[in-house]
Amino acid sequence: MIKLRDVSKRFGDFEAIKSVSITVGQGEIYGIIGASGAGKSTLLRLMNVLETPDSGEVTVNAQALTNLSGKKLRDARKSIGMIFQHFNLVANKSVYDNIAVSLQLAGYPRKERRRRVLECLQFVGLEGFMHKYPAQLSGGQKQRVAIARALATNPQVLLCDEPTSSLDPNTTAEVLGVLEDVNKRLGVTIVIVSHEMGVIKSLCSKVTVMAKGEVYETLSMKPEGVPDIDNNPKYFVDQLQKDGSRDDT
Amino acid sequence: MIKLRDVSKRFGDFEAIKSVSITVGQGEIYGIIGASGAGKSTLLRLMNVLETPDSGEVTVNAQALTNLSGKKLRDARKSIGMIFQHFNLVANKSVYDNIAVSLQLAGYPRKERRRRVLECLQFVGLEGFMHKYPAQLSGGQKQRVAIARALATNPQVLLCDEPTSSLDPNTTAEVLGVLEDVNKRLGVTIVIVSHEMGVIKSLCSKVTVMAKGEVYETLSMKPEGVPDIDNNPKYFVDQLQKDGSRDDT
Amino acid sequence: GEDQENTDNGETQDENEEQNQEQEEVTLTVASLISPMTDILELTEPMLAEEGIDLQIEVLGDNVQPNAALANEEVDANFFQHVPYMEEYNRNHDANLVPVEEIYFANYGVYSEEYDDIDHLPEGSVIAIANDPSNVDRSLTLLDQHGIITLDEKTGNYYTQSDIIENPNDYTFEEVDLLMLSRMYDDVGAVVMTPAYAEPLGLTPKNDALLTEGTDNEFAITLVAREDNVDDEAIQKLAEAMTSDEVREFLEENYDETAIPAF
Amino acid sequence: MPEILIQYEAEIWGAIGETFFMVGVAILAAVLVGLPVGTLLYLCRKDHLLENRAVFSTVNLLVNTIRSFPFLLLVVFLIPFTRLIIGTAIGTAAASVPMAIIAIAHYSRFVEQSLLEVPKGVIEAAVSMGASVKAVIFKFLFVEARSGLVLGLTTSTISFISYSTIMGVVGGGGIGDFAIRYGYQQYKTDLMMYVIVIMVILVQLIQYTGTTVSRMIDKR
Amino acid sequence: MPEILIQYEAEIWGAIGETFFMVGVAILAAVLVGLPVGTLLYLCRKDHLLENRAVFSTVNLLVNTIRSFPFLLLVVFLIPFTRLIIGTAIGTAAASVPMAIIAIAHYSRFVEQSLLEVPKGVIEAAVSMGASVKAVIFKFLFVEARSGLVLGLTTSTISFISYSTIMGVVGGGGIGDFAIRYGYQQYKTDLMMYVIVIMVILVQLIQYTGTTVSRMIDKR
Ligand SMILES: Nc1ncnc2c1ncn2[C@@H]1O[C@H](COP(=O)(O)OP(=O)(O)OP(=O)(O)O)[C@@H](O)[C@H]1O
Ligand SMILES: Nc1ncnc2c1ncn2[C@@H]1O[C@H](COP(=O)(O)OP(=O)(O)OP(=O)(O)O)[C@@H](O)[C@H]1O
Ligand SMILES: [Mg+2]
Ligand SMILES: [Mg+2]
Repeated sequence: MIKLRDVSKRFGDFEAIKSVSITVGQGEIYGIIGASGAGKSTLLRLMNVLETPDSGEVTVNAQALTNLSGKKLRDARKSIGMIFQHFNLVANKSVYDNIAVSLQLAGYPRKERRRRVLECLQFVGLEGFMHKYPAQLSGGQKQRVAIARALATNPQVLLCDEPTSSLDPNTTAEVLGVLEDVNKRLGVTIVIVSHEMGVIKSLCSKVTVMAKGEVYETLSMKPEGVPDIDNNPKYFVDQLQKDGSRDDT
Repeated sequence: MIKLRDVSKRFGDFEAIKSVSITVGQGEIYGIIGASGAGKSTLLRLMNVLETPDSGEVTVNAQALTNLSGKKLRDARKSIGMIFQHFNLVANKSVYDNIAVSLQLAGYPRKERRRRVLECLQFVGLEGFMHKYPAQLSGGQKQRVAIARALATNPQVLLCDEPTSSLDPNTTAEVLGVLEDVNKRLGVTIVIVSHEMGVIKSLCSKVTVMAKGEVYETLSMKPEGVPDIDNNPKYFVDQLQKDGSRDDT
Repeated sequence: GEDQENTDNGETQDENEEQNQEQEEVTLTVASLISPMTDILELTEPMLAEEGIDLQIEVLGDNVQPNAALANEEVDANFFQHVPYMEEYNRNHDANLVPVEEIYFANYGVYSEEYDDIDHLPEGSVIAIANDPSNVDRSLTLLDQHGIITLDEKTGNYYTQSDIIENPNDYTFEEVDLLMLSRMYDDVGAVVMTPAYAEPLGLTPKNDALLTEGTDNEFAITLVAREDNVDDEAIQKLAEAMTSDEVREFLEENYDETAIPAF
Repeated sequence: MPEILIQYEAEIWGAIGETFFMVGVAILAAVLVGLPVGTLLYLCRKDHLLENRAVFSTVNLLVNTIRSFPFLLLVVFLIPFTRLIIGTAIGTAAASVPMAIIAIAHYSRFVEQSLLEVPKGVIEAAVSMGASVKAVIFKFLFVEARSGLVLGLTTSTISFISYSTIMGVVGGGGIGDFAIRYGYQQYKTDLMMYVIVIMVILVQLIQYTGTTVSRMIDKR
Repeated sequence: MPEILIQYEAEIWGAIGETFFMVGVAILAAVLVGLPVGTLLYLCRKDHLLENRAVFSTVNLLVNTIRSFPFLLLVVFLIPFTRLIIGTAIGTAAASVPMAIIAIAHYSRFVEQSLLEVPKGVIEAAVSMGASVKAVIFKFLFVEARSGLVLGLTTSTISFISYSTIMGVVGGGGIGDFAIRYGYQQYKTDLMMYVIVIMVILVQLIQYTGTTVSRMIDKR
């Protein structure tokens, strides 16, 4: 589904990605993990050629994106959803419009848009926030809008850059549940960059560890599934009082 | 050290903080946790009156900030460091200057500034990034600059809004180690907003769980200390292969 | 040498001798607008230099400022206007500007690209006239003088279009900048303008104008000074130089019929 | 109302009408042509969506050339063109042609500058959604830059009024020309001051409206 | 070089010198006064650091009033003031006074608008560090808005050149006035076109410099 072949990317004379090759299978949930600055975001941005590689080839859905341009590239991108590390919401559009615009661009029929926007807002628990603007949202709420926007168009591929970095455990579990669901139900291929071990472990069947712009290792594993968490502040109290293990710091 | 008394804050007709009272003791590391949108950031921003409360009183260091203005308020703020959820770096200043400016404002002697900036950059593992600009940094690197900036002036109080949200476990542990250190060595009072249970557990001796703008519960606890983590990509592989418990999701 | 130059003016001889001991040159600043005014002044420069007068020409771009500058003693004289225009300024600003010498008549005329006789100018044609009040007055007066229109009794200082009481051919008057008149030549039925503006189009009052103002009027371009300095020797020398044969020859040679010497 | 204003009431209303006409045409030109031209300048810049050195340089030179002309000479220079499209080179309608040209050159710079302030991340989000250039412009760029665009148009409109005062040279008329001709050239200082007060009120109103609208639509 | 340019070479150089003088004074005034005034407008706005309705309204009205005057009348209006500080109301030095005044009013609007584009978070960071208003301005606002400020000054400078062409009214001279006098008044069309080419080159140079500098200092 997604194939990077010997992809490299420099910023000035800094080599951010050094000849990386990766293959993400159709319908897979693929994790990328690694230290801060390892090149995870850059790698993800190469997958929809938001960052043009200096060398190497990027193939998505059997199309070599690195050779496409203009309308063809745009069409290819329409089937690739992306959640940005810094959300990149349109500050002058309401929550509703931020999601609706992605539907519009994907050519979603006008009358179904509203239903779909509301549905996606419900996935991320923001039903009541339709008319708010990003500046009026908390960090986690912004991130959830970004998730809803990426999910809305039912893309075939979903690129997620730290999709739960601002979310509390409950909301994280909910969002992961949604991702698991679209993957299982609709066969969406998902790539997740995350530094949260728990996120990777619960969803991914394959994980690449990045280090200094290179693939350090790629492992196959059995996803543990998304835990069921009670959406109640009591959960926090219980967790705090419990002498839990701390492998996720 | 920090006292909020019956503090309330509305945005339009939405009540974000509903008459909250909290006391943070001198030299304490105090955690605030809660669901996305619960009001954690707002509460933290009330502590240095970046957000002026609609009612109630904010006292820091025996000074009622809510009654101060002008130079007195500014001076009070100089001893309160803050790490923002969205970093708020100055995009047109280099990493070095972003940190140096806070030293300059705090009246740090000119010739010691350089030494101190380098020291702080070392705390967060960004020695080589001095001359880069924020746009050239990864998410985690930006966050670390924000941390270095807040630490630089040796504030008496440190307000941290999700300080490790973009950091991998190693870097998180490093940063937490630094926080623990300044708390122990210099007696800095620290308030941490975080959704990462591990972060709260390892440092905080008191935690408030927020829900819907109110204090749900406040607990005292024994901090578990910051784990020692090896700064090596192998750590990720080990963690992934291990059948760890998943209480932190 | 200086003594010689000054001896011809008997009455101020003593004074001049005193002045000459300390300083030989007098500076005379004159404000003006465009050629041929500036050309005439330039022509007199060497003549005045011989007399120990350093002539400075201050070219301004607007027809109020030369008077303002003169009244405020920022210049010693100006040369751009006719006497009625000067009087109007005096009235409104309580100023004491006085004419020194009439230099030339700018022979106002009516020109048309299409028609060679004013009678052929069709009903409803557009006639372009200059847009400043004194020239609106002057243009309308010219047309009235030839019976094209009829004006009411003058009530204010200037005629305006609202003073037209008869306009049998229903002409429309478009007011544009003085300098725009020649550029409107092929745009309108007829243009009322001074010869200086007609010249670039190769038009002269004698050969091409349908109607002209002639010299029988009060609109001669005049050298103007203030009451307090009009009798200064330097001003008088300037007036003398401006009415010299050189200037007359220059005008007749270069501005035949377009700037008719008034001296 | 002062007597002199009553006396000239009809003329003043007429002049205001002429100003509105000329400035209205200028605003229209600014929005309909200046906005696209400014957007083109932005898009063709280095590292931007339609990066194109040739187009950028050409349009940039054109805009600069128009802005280099002393306005008076631009008016003269454009006379043949004006005659071609309006049929005459004098009068209020004719005066609108140079007004429109200068408005385009003027506003396009504002547009370019406002668009440069749009955060890169927003454009990236648009591109990642497969937005066409047209969609990027209308659904993202203009949305995110809208308060700057409105403020720029406000400032420009006030400049247009200032430019319109020169249009008396080709018989354009207008309130500024009225002030110059009746007030300044006929030495009716009181009339001039009243007319200037009218202009100040007009400008103040425009500024107020622009500022208010720009604040209202700014959700950042 | 065309013969006519050689013939008028000295005058043209003189005129260029006069333009540089007038525009130079205008730029100085814009930076030394317009920048503070624009910053004051920004700071005194609703929801900003020094929110102050009275100051904002007064300064806003003042700036608008200056911008409302037809430039010619502003020049005339300022004559007594000019005379007071320069000693005379005609000549290049005197012409610089209205140039400076209009430059201040003009650039302060640009400054206000550029500062409005600075993200609120950056100001918050500054405030949280206990920065004085002065520090917020110099260490944060101006730093973050600098590329916009430079682009605005570039656009303004080009406008100042345009304004300077009107200064012939009071004997200010300058290259634009030269073009008007020889080209418009004396119908030396070829000379006029050459002079305009010189102006285009001048403007193009300014724009190029401004754009380059603004891009160089933009690290966002
Ligand atoms: N400027 C604002 N205008 C309107 N509503 C706001 C504004 N700022 C915050 N809110 C609302 O106040 C509530 C609390 O926001 P806050 O940022 O404090 O949440 P939080 O607990 O920090 O959440 P997160 O974990 O997602 O960052 C949210 O529901 C948010 O929508
Ligand atoms: N535009 C740029 N210019 C220069 N260097 C850059 C640029 N973008 C990224 N880098 C550098 O490339 C490296 C990889 O960045 P990237 O954003 O991919 O890291 P990451 O693995 O996503 O880190 P994090 O977990 O902190 O988000 C970093 O060291 C960063 O400084
Ligand atoms: Mg990243
Ligand atoms: Mg928050």
